[in-house]
Amino acid sequence: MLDVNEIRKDFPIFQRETKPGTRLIYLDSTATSQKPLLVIEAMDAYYRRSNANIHRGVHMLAEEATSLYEEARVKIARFINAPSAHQVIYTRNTTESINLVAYSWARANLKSGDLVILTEMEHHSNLVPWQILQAERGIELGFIPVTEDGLLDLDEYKTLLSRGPKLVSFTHMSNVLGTINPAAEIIRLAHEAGAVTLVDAAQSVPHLKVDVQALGTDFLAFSAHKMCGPTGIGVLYGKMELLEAMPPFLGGGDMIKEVKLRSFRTNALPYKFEAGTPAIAEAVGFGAAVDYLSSLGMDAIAAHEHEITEYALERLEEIPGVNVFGPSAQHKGGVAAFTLDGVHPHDVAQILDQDGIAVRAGHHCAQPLHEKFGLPATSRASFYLYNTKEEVDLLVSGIYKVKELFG
Amino acid sequence: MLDVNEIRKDFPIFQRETKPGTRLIYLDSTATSQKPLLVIEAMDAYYRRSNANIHRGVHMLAEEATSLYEEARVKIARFINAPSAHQVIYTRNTTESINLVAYSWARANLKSGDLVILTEMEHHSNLVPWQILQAERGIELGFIPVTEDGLLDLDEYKTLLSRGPKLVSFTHMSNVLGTINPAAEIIRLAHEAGAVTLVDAAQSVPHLKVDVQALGTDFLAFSAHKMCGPTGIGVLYGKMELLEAMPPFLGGGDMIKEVKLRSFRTNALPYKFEAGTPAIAEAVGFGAAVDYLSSLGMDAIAAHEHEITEYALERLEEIPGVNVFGPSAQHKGGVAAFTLDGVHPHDVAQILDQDGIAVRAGHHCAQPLHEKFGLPATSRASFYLYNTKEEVDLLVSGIYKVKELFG
Amino acid sequence: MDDLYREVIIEHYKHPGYRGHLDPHDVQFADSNPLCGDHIEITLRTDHQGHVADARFDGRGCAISQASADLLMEAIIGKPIEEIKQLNRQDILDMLGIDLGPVRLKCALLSLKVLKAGVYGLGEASDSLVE
Amino acid sequence: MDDLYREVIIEHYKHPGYRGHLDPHDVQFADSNPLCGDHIEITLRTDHQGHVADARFDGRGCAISQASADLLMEAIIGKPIEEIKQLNRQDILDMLGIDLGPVRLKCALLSLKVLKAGVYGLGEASDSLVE
Ligand SMILES: Cc1ncc(COP(=O)(O)O)c(C=O)c1O
Ligand SMILES: Cc1ncc(COP(=O)(O)O)c(C=O)c1O
Repeated sequence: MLDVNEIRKDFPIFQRETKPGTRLIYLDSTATSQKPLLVIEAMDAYYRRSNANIHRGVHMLAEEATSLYEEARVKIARFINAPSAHQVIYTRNTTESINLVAYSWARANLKSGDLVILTEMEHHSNLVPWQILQAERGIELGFIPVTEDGLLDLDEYKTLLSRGPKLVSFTHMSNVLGTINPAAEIIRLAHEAGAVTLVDAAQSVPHLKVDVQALGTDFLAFSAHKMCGPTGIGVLYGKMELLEAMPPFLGGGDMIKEVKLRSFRTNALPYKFEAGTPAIAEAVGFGAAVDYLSSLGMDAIAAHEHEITEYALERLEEIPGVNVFGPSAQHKGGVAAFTLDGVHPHDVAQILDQDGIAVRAGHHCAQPLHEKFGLPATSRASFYLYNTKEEVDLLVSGIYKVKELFG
Repeated sequence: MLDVNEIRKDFPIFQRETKPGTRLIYLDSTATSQKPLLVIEAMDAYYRRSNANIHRGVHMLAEEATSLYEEARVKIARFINAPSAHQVIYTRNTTESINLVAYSWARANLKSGDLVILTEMEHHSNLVPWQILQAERGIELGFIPVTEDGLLDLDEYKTLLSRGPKLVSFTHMSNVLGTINPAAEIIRLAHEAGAVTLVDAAQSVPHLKVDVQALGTDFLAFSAHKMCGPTGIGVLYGKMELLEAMPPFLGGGDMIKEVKLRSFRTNALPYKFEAGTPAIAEAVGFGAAVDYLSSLGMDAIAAHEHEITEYALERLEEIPGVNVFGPSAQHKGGVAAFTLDGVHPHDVAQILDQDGIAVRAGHHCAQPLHEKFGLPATSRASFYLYNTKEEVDLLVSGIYKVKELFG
Repeated sequence: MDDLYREVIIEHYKHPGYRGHLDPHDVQFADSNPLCGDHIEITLRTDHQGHVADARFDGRGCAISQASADLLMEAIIGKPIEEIKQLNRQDILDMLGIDLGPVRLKCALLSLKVLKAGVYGLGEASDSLVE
Repeated sequence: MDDLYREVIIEHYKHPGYRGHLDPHDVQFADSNPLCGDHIEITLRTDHQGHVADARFDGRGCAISQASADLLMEAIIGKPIEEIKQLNRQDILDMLGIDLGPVRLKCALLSLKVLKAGVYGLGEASDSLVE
């Protein structure tokens, strides 16, 4: 088990009071996680001691910076069990990772009428890139429906598969329902149908042990900022043969082997997809974040979150007028999106905020999913390694206060 | 005048020794600048106190983070005298900014046979995106030649303009020759010929007062990391009517106003081009960097660099066997790329490094320019606000040591 | 209990005085904030001197958006249309008596945006109307 | 004067013992490192027992790349081809007697990469040959 009281000491922000005497109850890690001191300090030290541009640099700082940047890549590769660090491409975030696949792989491989399968629970980041391609290329989009209890309808998925899709791109874990989808099975079925797979792992890599080889996925995308790391950096993992066959995306320094005035040759992986000066300090911070999570153990983190989530669902469902969306705790990560009868989610969030309780309100970048459930918005509390049952209790009392105010 | 001794105290890295007793002489700011403490601390404080995802967040941290992120944009807009902060789009770096124009504006506006004018002194970042488009679309590339003394041949430019180009994209200052190009005139002539302009300002915004309205350019691109700011963030500035007419580039959260399963509506500027969780801490650091530079005054910085550069050119040219490339100090920013007869630039850089002197060696991402001068590589010393004449003297003695070793 | 949810806001949210729809009307406009699903429709009648004779709002959304719409209707009845065109963000904040962060400000200003788009006879409501 | 530029490196750079081009030859291969313009060509003759009878390198580039090529030629003459296929990055570093950062390592390993691509009869020299 995690020693959460010790863990909380690693995060400087928990010393913060939102107003005198009110401590911060941070229940918004699904949007972005807080950062442990060692991540902040790794970047700090980088800027104070080793800052230089990487690659091609002969001087000591350039070599230090290059080593730090590449060591982080190796750590991240191990964290997701990638066969090689060359398959770990640094991007800005999950969104850019998915767009990279849409611009490079998909534009080279998809033509009018080709089917791309998504799900009804996707984040906008895994919808809009394909909608752009739909408008530009005439590809077709098919959606795995979400059932009333917030699961993917795998029978409908099989029907869609019979139409011969080229790509199946889906979220490993929903950032609204919390649903943990059966990724390995979805991928296996996709491969049987001859489709390539892309896993939006923005919510899974931070919270679960994710092994890309066990999953067998062709592509996988995630962001550092949701897993104790800095903003400004994310990863696209891909299978070697796919990445190698893909045309470059952004053009510029570092992604080339040789440039003439009118032509260029691309560099080897992963540099082929990393044009320009990358997020160097951020890579260093990302490496530290991965070290931190590994030192605690992803299984222990998942177990802790599961316990909190079970408790939170139990307590929230006791409150008259509260409806929590998504499946039961068994199929769910640490996310509780809910409504409170008669009170708008924005008002719920804002009143909770006055007691230092940070939850998010809105459509959480999953507007079609909200529309499906007939809701413009929900309030969402989410849990990570540093949250406690006591914080759940404070959330619950906060919701009672809201009820009273609007009663 | 700048008080350089005081300025050096603002940069923690200058306390570093590269080995016991050897202090760091950093002459590689053209690759990336060092960071003053207040920039490092701004990001540190962001992560320790205010870290949250931005926009759509109702709780206190989300509002703080949003304000910090947007205040930085306003500072940057003022720094380049943009009419509105909505015209300042955050990207990863100069390279991504140029690619954004190539993917969005150019793919919507250029067709086979259309002429794009570049120069022979471009960084790969302003070559490869257009070469990709050349291969994909059949656009034509024309190059303003570089004269023997490292200036653009404006007569040839006028000849190229008579062919009716659609775009003129050029570097404001060469990262190898140091040449400061007559940007306002190049832009005026381009506009007279009916072309749109893009200025690669990666080297100018950090070193000179750049006023986008005085220049009149349609687009302008630069990176934070070269101007005392963090890695992982850059800017594309654009004229409002162009940015508004452009289709989106990356799809995902934040760049949308509304999303349905099969369609979306784009958000207002600048968000239309900022998909996914952006580099929030980096924006905060960028804002602090701009504050820092503004407090010193860009004119004072430029004057200091000019003085150092004049001195460096004088001293370097005294050394038998040393050849400095590019124009005289009058047309030049703080860059001195040179060769030493009989010694490979890598060896020069590496031997200097052993005395703590950091210069870069290679083609500096300007391979066609090096090819033009018949060189595979040069050594490059570059100067910024924190460099001193004493450091130039140490560079010169270092080069004499190299000569001795290879004598 | 707390500053942001002053009694006046909760009161106007729970018991709005000007919720409804005028038919016939001289001005009608509706818009929504897709981010949170707030929706406001405003209908107005003017008299022959160019004053607002009556006004109603309809819609759904958070307390801030609905209360500010109600307060706004109350404030404009009897006022000349020309004066309404001058209303700005600060006027709304003064009516609500609170300070708001950027996200909630959008909720508070939705009704003013709708109102101004209506009286100017615009095709679309733009954020610049309330800046 | 300093570790990296040990006398042996400067010596082999300034006065290489094996610079040249063998004609006829049994093995020939050339490659360059576009980043710094280093270029190395290697030619070999083998005897009927499969040993290297003679070897030469030609090219241009930095002291590290040229000296390591010269040291490598010296080391392989008389050796069986099968043994040459086993040479790796550490062997080169041992010959040079120094430690190198990632950028200069490429310079040092260029000649080994060329040599191995040649003896394996490959069409292209790949970095994986020297990993
Ligand atoms: C003239 C010029 N353009 C573009 C770039 C690319 O900048 P970045 O690597 O930050 O994208 C550089 C940086 O080396 C440069 O000097
Ligand atoms: C499931 C899912 N996918 C994608 C994203 C986008 O991540 P980012 O904003 O870091 O690109 C998120 C983050 O909100 C998410 O929850």
